[in-house]
Amino acid sequence: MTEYQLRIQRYDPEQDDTPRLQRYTVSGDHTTSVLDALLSLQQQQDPTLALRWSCRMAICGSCGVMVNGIPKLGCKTFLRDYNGVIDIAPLAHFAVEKDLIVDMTPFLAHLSAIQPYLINDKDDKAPHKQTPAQLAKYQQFSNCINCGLCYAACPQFGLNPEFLGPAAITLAQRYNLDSRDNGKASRMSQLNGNNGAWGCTFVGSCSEVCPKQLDPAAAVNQAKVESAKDFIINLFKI
Amino acid sequence: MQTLHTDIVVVGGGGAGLRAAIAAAEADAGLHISLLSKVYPMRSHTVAAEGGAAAVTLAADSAAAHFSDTVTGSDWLAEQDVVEFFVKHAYQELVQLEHWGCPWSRKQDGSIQVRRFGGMKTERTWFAADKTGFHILHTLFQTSLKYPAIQRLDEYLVLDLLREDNRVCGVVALVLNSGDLVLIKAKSVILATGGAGRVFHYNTNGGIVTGDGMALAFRHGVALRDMEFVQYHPTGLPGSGILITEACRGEGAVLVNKHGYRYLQDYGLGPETPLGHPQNKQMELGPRDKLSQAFWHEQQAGRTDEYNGHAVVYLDLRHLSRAHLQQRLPFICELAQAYVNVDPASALIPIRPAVHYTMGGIMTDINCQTTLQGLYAVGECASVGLHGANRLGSNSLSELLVFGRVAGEQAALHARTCQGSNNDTWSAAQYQRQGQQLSRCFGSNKDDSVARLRQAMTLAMEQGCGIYRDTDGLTQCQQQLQALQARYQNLKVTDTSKVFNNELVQYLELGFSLDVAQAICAAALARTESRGAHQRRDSGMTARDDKSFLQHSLAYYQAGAEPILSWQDVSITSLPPAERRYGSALETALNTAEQAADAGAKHD
Amino acid sequence: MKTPKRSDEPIWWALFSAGGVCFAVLLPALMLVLGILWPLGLVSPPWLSYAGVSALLHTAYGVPALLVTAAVICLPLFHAAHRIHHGLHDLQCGYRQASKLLCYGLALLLSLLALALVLAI
Amino acid sequence: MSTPDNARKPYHSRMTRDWWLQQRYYRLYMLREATVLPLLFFLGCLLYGLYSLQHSEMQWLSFAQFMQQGWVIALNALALLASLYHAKTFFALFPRVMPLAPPLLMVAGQWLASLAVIITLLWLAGVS
Ligand SMILES: Cc1cc2nc3c(=O)[nH]c(=O)nc-3n(C[C@H](O)[C@H](O)[C@H](O)COP(=O)(O)OP(=O)(O)OC[C@H]3O[C@@H](n4cnc5c(N)ncnc54)[C@H](O)[C@@H]3O)c2cc1C
Ligand code: SF4
Ligand code: F3S
Ligand code: FES
Repeated sequence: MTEYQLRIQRYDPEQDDTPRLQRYTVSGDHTTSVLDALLSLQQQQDPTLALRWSCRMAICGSCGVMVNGIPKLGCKTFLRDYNGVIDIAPLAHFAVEKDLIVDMTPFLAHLSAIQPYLINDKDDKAPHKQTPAQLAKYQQFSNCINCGLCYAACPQFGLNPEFLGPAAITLAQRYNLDSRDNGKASRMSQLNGNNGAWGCTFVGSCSEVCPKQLDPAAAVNQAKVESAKDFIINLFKI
Repeated sequence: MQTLHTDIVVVGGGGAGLRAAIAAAEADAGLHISLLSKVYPMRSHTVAAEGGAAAVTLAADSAAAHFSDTVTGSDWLAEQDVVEFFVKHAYQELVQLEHWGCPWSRKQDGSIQVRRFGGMKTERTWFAADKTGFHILHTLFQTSLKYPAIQRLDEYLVLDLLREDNRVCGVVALVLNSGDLVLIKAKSVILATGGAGRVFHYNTNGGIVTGDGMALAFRHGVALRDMEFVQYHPTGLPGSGILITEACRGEGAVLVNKHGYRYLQDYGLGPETPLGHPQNKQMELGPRDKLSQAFWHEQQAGRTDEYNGHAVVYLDLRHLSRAHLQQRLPFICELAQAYVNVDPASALIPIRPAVHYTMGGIMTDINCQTTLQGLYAVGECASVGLHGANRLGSNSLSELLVFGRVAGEQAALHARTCQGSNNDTWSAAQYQRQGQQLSRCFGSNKDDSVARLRQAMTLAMEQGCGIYRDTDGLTQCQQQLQALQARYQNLKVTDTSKVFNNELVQYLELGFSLDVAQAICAAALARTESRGAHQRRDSGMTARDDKSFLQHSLAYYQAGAEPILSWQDVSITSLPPAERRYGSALETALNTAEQAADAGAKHD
Repeated sequence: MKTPKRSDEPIWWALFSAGGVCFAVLLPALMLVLGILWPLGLVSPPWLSYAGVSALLHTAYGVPALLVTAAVICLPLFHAAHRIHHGLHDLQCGYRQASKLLCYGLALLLSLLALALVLAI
Repeated sequence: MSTPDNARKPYHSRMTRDWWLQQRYYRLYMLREATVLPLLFFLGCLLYGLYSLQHSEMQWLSFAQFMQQGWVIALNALALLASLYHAKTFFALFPRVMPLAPPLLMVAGQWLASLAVIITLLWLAGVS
């Protein structure tokens, strides 16, 4: 067991006007994750600490926090990898509701905006055919756990909250690349706007922090290519 | 007072709740559906399911075979009419999900690929790599966005049902981001709140799986059925309980004890199958209860190893190539690497059994209807009668879909035909009562805490209601739970804040869990035989006893006292009880059983 | 969700990308020879004398000269304009429309100037 | 579901102007964006050269002299370094934006192109 120093950003909307920092000491071993540490704090030292979590296995996407300024999944980040005081704060670029909990409504609104569902009118009883190669075209982009880390890492989203952002655009690409989908045209209208794919300047930090390595930056920039094609086609339409 | 009026309330945004909400919206676009969940829907624990969803797919397979596997697996405690309905509709539901975009894994020719799964005689498990639940949940969630009739109320914790006489007329919920109470009046309510695995100490479940819905219905007089049947999954990671999917064994992983010996052959699951050639229903592909029990015996005999203070055996995947593992089990590779620092291609994964699934739940009929008018239940929180004494892996994801749809359609039908309650003075009184009740729980805790009480409960359950049970242990557990209930009455929530009060939520969840724990323990004590996941060690109780116990247990809530138990007959349509056999004993026995099943299936 | 206005970014982004390729593929060589080796006297090829360059431009007069100018001056100008325009936004300076007009306007002016100079020789 | 007396008070923090100094990743991003500043200087030199050429031989000579000043050479050397850093980042992005071939192959191909241009020009300039 080793002692670790944590400095946690606290904010209680009923008491505070701005967030404050609070120090804690927790003990942990080589398997202790940041989430484990926060939960043990909550159970043993300070029940008022607020955070989100559920699966503790890096798949539900609830537990995103900033660890030393970098967005991480609490349950997949281990104390063993840090020295000195570890800073823990709520995800950047979202409004803080309380302590480590942020308001995810904008994120969900952006996801919904791109029509993230298969659009086609097949209604017979058989499954579509889709070869492994066709599946591979979009499979990587379908692994997004909606954790929002990429939004906390993307300065363009921080500067412009209307920017659809990496996860939403990745999801749009996921459906646009699906051989079973016919909805690309209606999704493109969202991607074509200034807050669509064009809100991105390829900072690339979204891909750096993505815990599922789905390279959202690539998806967003592939969407730019699609949007550029769409632009040209549109020129000839009139 | 905040009151919302809607037609259908769905409590739970997991696979079952989402499927139900979509079905209701499709059944009648004019209905107003409110989907409540204490977490964002895509955080629901369906997301963690790895292995797959079962449906008869191959030409060589048949509904009768799936039926017989399920009934056999259930140790004959499944409702056979329900199983028949289920096996008939599972395929169509998986195809529906495919039409909604689920990225199912495929064969070279583009058709759906199916894999082997424990307890299933034929390959019939559809999968999306090893993230099946994840993909199902996200597909359903994303599809639900298409329906304007579905209004999502995310991060709403349901505290209670609104009931007038024998019918339900809405729910009371706590809005987590503001701490406000809200009354939601509805004509139909669907409970889809998931299981109760967090009642136990070692479990594969997420933190939200605390049995809320079961307790909600229970407290309003609905029976909890077959609660003694709690499935241990043989392969959880030590400490965390994180699941290492059965699909590993489907791909050929083997289990070895600390001497490197494939011990399952000593427990009636042999003969040993050659490495890399897994056989359905043999050795590692035997049913979960048998595998978990074998672990218990190995531990007693001192043949388990130790990892960080936990007894473990090992899962060996080393004979599979790294490329194959990356393609078929990428998530498992990631989990093993992160949580036990093991590369499965070159080292053994330490594992141990962990509580995984609650077979029992809110009693419903084949239409997901409970005994309260207007109240439906579906998914892991319900007992529609599919799993009996033991669930087969990959049947429950299909269950969410098949019965989620049924629940949604039935609730829509009910909402269209019934009159809503318009009694507003009554509502105001309800609201006030709830508010007062809630405010009473705040105060200062001198020598107890939610965390401590919860810990005591989970350890008591692990001790008393574990893989093997006996009268002494169960009685002791029962007494401990009573004492914990008493402590709970005096427990206070120290955090008085309104916005995202984690402590309050945990306090309320603990209240639900304790009620569910008592139901599990009471039912386990009453069932003095061994069947499926319920194994008694007392003399005279170690075998199945069809004469007295081919019966569902029903637990009824008693405020401040032990639940009252009663029994219900099992519906048997075509497959009469026989011995459950695995390994080599299986072949001969199964043929007879199947002939019977085929004969039965011909009726429809 | 209402349909947002189509962005005109594809135009600027296309110019930016083309300019980026020139910046990465053509300009290192030019910078090395024209900006370092030649001034230091380490190379002094005859085609870099006044007569040499004039002759070169005369032989390539017209489309070829314009193309080369576009590749080594105009497109890189648009590349730079794009990055500065977005960089100003990153630094929270200026209004988007004004900075856009300024950056791309200047790039256009300088590009025209370069092309005019080439034609005027 | 918010009422007037709702206890919510979400805290919105604003990004400060120096956000890009906080993380290494952002600093590298800004560095990449800033490569266009020395580029602009070099482009200015080219324009100046063109102007001189068009003007007179005298002017061309004074352009050559301008180019020989220490600070000009230094800035152009910086521009060269910037162009190489730009190339490194730009080449790495290309296969992600247009996944046409295995990424490593695409990156190597682009470097080969740059190298070919350098070698050709050096050869033309008489370096052997
Ligand atoms: C690790 C793991 C792997 C599994 N793998 C498989 C598999 O391969 N194949 C298979 O068939 N099955 C598998 N299962 C089982 C299966 O995944 C679950 O039984 C199933 O997902 C349960 O779904 P559900 O919709 O009933 O509940 P959940 O997905 O748990 O959803 C419950 C919902 O109810 C909400 N809720 C709960 N309480 C309240 C409340 N008080 N107020 C408001 N909302 C509330 C929650 O927020 C959540 O949205 C697995 C289970 C686990 C744990
Ligand atoms: S793209 Fe990656 S970082 Fe962004 S939400 Fe999805 S999983 Fe999280
Ligand atoms: S960080 Fe942001 S700017 Fe683009 S590449 Fe990623 S979305
Ligand atoms: S708790 Fe689910 S991702 Fe961390």
